[in-house]
Amino acid sequence: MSVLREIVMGSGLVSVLAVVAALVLGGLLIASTDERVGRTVGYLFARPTDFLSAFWKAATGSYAALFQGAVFNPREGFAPLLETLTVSTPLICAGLGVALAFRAGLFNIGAQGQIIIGGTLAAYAGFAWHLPAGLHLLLVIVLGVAGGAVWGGLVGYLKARTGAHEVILTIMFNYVALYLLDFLLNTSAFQRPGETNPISPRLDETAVYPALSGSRLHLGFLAAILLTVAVWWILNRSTVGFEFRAVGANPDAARTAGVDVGRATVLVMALAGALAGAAGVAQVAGTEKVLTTGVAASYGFDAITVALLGRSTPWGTFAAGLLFGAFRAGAVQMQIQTGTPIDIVLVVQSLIVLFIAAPPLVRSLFGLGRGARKRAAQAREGADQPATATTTGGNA
Amino acid sequence: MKLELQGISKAFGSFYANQDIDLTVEDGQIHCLLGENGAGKSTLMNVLYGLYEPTAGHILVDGKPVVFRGPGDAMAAGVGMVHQHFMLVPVFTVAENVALGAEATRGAGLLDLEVTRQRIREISAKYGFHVDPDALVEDLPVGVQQRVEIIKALVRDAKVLILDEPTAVLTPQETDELLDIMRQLKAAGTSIVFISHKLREVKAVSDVITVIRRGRVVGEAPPSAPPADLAAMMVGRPVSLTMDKAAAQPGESTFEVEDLTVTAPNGTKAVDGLSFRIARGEILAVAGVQGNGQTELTEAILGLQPHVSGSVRLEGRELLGRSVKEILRSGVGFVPEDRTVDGLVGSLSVAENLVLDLYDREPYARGLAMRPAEVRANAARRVEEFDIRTPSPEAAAGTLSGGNQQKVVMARELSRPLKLFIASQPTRGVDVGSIEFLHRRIVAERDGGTPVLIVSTELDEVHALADRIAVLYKGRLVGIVPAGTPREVLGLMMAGVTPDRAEAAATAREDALEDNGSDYDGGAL
Amino acid sequence: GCGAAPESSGPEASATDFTGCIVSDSGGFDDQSFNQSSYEGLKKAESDLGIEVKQAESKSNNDFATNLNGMVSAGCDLTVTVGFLLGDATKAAAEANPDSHFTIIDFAYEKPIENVKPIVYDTAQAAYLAGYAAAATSKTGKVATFGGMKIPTVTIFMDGFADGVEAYNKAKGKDVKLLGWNKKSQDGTFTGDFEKQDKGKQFTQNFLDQGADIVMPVAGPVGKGAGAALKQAKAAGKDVSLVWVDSDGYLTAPDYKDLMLTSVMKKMGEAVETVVKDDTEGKFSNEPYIGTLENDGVALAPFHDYESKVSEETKAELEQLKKDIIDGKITVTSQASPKK
Amino acid sequence: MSAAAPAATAPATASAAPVSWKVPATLSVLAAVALVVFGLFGSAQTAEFGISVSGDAFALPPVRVPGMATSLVLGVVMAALAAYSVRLKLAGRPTPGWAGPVFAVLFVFSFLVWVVASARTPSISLAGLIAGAVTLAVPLVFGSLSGVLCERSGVVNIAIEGQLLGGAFSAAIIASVTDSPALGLVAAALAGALVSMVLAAFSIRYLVNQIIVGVVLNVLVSGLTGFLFTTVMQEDPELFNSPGRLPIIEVPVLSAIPILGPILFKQSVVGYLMYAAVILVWVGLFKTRWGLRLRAVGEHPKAADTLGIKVNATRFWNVTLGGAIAGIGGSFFTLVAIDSFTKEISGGRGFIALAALIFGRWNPIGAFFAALLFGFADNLQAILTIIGTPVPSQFMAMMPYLVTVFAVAGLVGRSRPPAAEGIPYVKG
Ligand SMILES: Nc1ncnc2c1ncn2[C@@H]1O[C@H](COP(=O)(O)OP(=O)(O)OP(=O)(O)O)[C@@H](O)[C@H]1O
Ligand SMILES: Nc1ncnc2c1ncn2[C@@H]1O[C@H](COP(=O)(O)OP(=O)(O)OP(=O)(O)O)[C@@H](O)[C@H]1O
Ligand SMILES: [Mg+2]
Ligand SMILES: [Mg+2]
Repeated sequence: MSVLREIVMGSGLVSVLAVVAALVLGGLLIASTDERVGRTVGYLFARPTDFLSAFWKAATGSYAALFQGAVFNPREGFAPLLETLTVSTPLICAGLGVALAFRAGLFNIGAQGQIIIGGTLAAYAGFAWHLPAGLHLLLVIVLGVAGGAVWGGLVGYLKARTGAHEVILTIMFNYVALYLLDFLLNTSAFQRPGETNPISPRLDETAVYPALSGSRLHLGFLAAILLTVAVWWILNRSTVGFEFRAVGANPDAARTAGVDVGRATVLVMALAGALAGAAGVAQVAGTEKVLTTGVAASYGFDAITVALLGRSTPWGTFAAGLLFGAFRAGAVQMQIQTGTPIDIVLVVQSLIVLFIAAPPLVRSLFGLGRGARKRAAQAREGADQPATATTTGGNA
Repeated sequence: MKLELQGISKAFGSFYANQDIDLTVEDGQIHCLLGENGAGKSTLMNVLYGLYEPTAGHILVDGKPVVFRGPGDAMAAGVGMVHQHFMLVPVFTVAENVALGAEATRGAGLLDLEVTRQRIREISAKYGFHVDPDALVEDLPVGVQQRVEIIKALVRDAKVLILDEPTAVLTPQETDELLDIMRQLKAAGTSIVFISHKLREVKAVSDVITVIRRGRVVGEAPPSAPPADLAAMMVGRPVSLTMDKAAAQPGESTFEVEDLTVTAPNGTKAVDGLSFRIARGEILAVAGVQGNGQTELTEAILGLQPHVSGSVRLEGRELLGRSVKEILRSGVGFVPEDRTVDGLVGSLSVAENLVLDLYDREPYARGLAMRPAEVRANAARRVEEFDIRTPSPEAAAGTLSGGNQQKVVMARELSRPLKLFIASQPTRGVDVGSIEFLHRRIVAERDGGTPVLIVSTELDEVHALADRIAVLYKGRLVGIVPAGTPREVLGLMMAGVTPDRAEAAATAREDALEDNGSDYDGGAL
Repeated sequence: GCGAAPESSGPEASATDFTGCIVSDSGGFDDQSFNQSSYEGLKKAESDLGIEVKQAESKSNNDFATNLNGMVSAGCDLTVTVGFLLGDATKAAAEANPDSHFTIIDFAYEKPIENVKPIVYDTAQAAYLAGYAAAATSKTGKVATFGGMKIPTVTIFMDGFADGVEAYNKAKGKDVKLLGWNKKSQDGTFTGDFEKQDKGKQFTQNFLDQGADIVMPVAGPVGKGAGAALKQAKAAGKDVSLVWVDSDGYLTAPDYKDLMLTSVMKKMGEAVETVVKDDTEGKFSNEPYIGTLENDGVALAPFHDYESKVSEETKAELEQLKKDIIDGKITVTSQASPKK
Repeated sequence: MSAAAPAATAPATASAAPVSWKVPATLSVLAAVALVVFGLFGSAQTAEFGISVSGDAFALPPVRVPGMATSLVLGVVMAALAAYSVRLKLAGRPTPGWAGPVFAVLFVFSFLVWVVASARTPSISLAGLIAGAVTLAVPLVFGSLSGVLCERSGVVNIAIEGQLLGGAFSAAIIASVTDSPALGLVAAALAGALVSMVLAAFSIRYLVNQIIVGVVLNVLVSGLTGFLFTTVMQEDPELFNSPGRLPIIEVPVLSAIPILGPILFKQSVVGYLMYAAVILVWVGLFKTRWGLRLRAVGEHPKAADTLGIKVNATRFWNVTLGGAIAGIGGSFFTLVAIDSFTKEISGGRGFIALAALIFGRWNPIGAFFAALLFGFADNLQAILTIIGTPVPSQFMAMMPYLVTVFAVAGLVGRSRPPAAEGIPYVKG
């Protein structure tokens, strides 16, 4: 809804300009460290065209590669787009988890740990048990989602019971989950027979998401779409979602209206964990098909940005997940083709988020200025984010 | 100091909150501003205090034009202001609040609070305030907080003191004391701009009255002008100042509170051994100064308070120990005292707020799924019925004006079959027209046979609605008196004096009180 | 910038049209460990043999397959992959592209793959010598080791080191203690990652507090933390030393060279370069390469500044031990040793 | 004057507070654990605690205590305390404030005796344990002080990690290029301040959600430093990544005091700065005009505004100052701990600092002790793996995080953040 409204309200243009501004800044950075540019700068005044063309080539070359890796290239057609969808799957799932919690006024930094626990259980079910197709995958999914739900729900429970701050709890639980996984991967139950490397056996063929032939895109992406719909339904059409939004925006009023805020806290954290758990499933049963300590990569943290960029709405998160997926997929190609360090993508990504979040800045950059502060104020009021969630200290 | 406002206009977008206002406050004068809700009084004062930049017009101090770029400038020029909503940092001590912005330091920026404490003691002694400089503001009763605000202005040597609705939260006694203080300040040469909706006070203390309507000055009046004339000037039409309702037809007592005790988190008993009953078709109004246990009483009935003992029975069923949801389901309607905190979720739509405590019941939900069509239909009905002024039912509730927000809460709570209706401050910050409407709805609920519990700090409202009046003081029931009990008696009861002694004292006071102060008893304005 | 412009800037001609590529694991090419060593080997091949080099750093495990596919489509003749984590991805890429060659560092397959050459190391052999040397040099009778994470390529160092200390104790009837690793329970002290260098420093400080005077960090960049702690202790007058791993620390971590008793070298760069060279000459084979003391794939680095501090007797014993290991008279065992 | 003026003070009818079972119950459970696990099932070995490190002026002999007996005695004392707390609860009175800390110290001691006595080598250096705890806490303390300043003035600071990392990077590169670690320190402060300024500008000027800005800044700084590390530093480490180290400055005589000497009088400039910063921020916040105004804009910006205080300027500069402090904390990694930069060298410590700041209830001293607790737990687990515990190393590594969860959930509970935190101030 907010995406649509944005376009209608003309901030779609601002979003495009934000991306442009970020790309330009990133391009400056790429070019400024490029070897050829460095050489031409030595005789900048003698022959400035060399410098400029080197500069232009460095920046556009990188971005062309990025595009080819993420969307389309002449050789493979739209195959890269499938890769983008693949990479965005865990981002969307975990992002939904963060967004859902955020709508209920909770800042869930714990997606990382929830992915790990979900992925661990899912993977174990996938390689240790041998079951018929269908049933096996179903069990993998259920266990993964349940694992994430428990890990998230535990935070919700502690918060509801003791008032401990969810930011502290989720940060700590991330570490605990990681070390737990590290421990498990050092036990023979999780290792390949005859090996001592901390890597699990491959999941059974019956336990993994079927993939689109010729690509890595797997059924987990469909799950991500379904989850987006589900989260949209929960938030906008269900009674629990109504509770979450009420609690998130004004816990006092919610309590007065008979909502059990403690129960809502546990429930929303469990659901958030379940979504992150689904991201874990997408990892082990979708792309990697094994369990290692790197199962969560940095998806749990990227999910925060994805959710916030998507203004914590389900479809916004979905779109932001796709955008980030495209960047990740493209970055790989960019690195291979032009040798541009992959870290630059992080820079461009974060610049885009900053610019998109601050329309007045973009407007003034492009000379579209009009009442910057006032519009920013309105944008903020219009944003679907609850006020309480913007503090690290709300004791909802 | 003489203060002149010449041709002041203040626009918010295309809306003019003040238009071409001229106002002169003479040296040592108490100048009163009257006007209904939203007339533009606070806006004008904020302009005067440098918080808003006027769209047009000048301010002159002792004949010389000045420009206030911020409150700092205004304070430097000798203008002090006590805001309608207190501007105190709750977690600071009195001394810290007073020092803020004009701190005494001992070199290197180190605070010298002793200097401030000394000043506070001096001022307290001079005007008879009893303020402990080291008390935390959040622990203080509102009356004392208000004195802190006044001290803040006096410490800064204010020559003109703006008091924006200072009496709204005070007991009659506290109000009298404040009026005394104002007279003393005036005697010491301070000019005062005084804003109040209560004609009794205005008439008692002011030297001159200016009436504002819809952002414009509509006239001046001497303090001797009859109240009905002043009210008509404010609203622009003749107003009936009394609420007429049929006598109550009480049935059996279905709501019984027995020995109710609520322990606050800090260990004090916020409600202490309270017992009373309310019959069907009867309104019991609880009067008392804010902070004497009214909040805790209503919250305890609704199941919002954690440490409660005693018994609360509705139609024979014990409510204590049940969840809020169960209590609401058993037919309790509840209007909390602060609509923005407890009554509404500002970022949700009006339609959603209208089902805030019904969202998971038929017809608004079936199982887990909500039914938006039903929610919308309900909203359309209530908006119509309660005349809620909103651009659309989908508008965020937080964007409505205060009066309309209150109507949303009332509409929600009165729109289902009730066995008990509880409302705290049902018309706080609401304009005359809406007050009339809401009061009629409450009385209608009573006449439908529902026991009604009203909590209000406005004696006018208590008088308008109550069939019986209970007064709370420090969590205890001082007494339950009949509807017609004079406000002086109630005032004394609100300070803890038992009804019989209060009656005696009130008679004595009445004789001492100034001229026509007591013949005017109603007046919701 | 106001130099003169060059007249023409033609592309550097490459000597061959061989493209050598490398895909890192998530440690990246500056991990000061196996990714970096392998990468440097490839870069050396670039300058020595004139091959073209492409590299792809993996940020996460998800990137492995993409990076490998990218390399194949970029026309790589030989792709180096680093670490056991890339095992599955390398296998998949190799099977899908039978005409391309691959070599994987620190991992060997149960069943050999036609076009993948595993490069593995029996690091414990060299670590054994280091453990012996450390035990013989320790004044306090306590030596220590710690790891970054508990993975076989790390613990194999610690196992060998432990055996070396044990061998010294047995030979001399001494009781030199090893802190930070218990070979029997296969557990010990780990900093938890390969990032927090200050933690490496603090851990080393703890070892010193517990009386150790020689420390072998097996933790990539975190090893620098150990160096820093020891340097500080030395400045405070303590007689402490460092055992470096992977490369000869005397050369690669010059900051700490005066602390460097020796290093347990695992010559990945050389191996990579050799494999590349062989491949350019058409001599690629999928025969696993196992670095041992015998083929000098692993080795104890020279003592450099410590030459005079290590007794001749010890040096002779180390020579003998090395010979015995090569001859198979001594077998250094570790769970993590490559299977022959 | 009104004759009937009642004394206008807060109604303070002291009566039975609703004392919760939380404290008595927690104490009872812990006392039982101490008695049974540490005492009855403890090892009878003698535990040895070194309290002097070589170099101390008056080297004290190590303290040796019999494991089981000591734990039993301590356990009995704890049980007595718990019983006292339960009795008070039954009488409707709260447990006195001193009981908690005393109990905590006893418990930690009992725990130490137990683990040390049951280790393979039952001996640890207490001095080293504590000194190491402080060392590990240094960046955390700086980070949480940054958080204190930002959040006390009303701006949520999730960007501590980015500030630490930015500080570490700039310190390394500037100190390398200029050959002056001191300049590196200045650069670190500037870099941290710069990160903070972006946070401040976006959240104050453009009213962007402060959490978004914080999260994104962490990614931005991580990407930027990673990129520059690869493209610049790695190209010529001699020139760009060899900052040299800030010296350890020993105060003669005092540094030789057992246990306290090394932590107070044998530190780098950054270490001393840490103590100075904690004290200065505390004094500044609670005893100066600056602090009063800072807290006012974080609690009730409108009130501050009506008193002529420039809310947004106050926020902006204090957020910037906070960033500078975190930046200095970041320089600890590259100028004190070791002397070079690598990617992600801050390793997530910004988030631990965030936790410490909340745990310490937005108070500099509280945050300091919270960070110290974390450092203590972290160092303790390291030492325990060194002396050989039967617990797997991964579980030992979890210890600091579990201790934090326990402390926050079991003992601290709800904490009250500055009221206006996270809410941009728009005038009028
Ligand atoms: N910041 C603002 N933006 C837009 N409109 C405003 C703003 N402040 C006040 N107004 C409008 O200006 C009018 C005057 O408001 P003001 O607060 O001055 O009324 P008032 O006379 O003090 O009323 P009350 O008796 O309720 O205090 C109202 O209609 C209000 O909605
Ligand atoms: N800050 C603001 N920005 C925009 N509109 C505002 C603002 N404040 C008030 N308004 C609008 O001004 C109108 C009047 O608001 P206000 O609450 O002051 O009215 P009021 O006259 O006091 O009404 P009521 O008597 O119902 O309380 C409302 O429509 C409200 O939406
Ligand atoms: Mg109003
Ligand atoms: Mg007003």
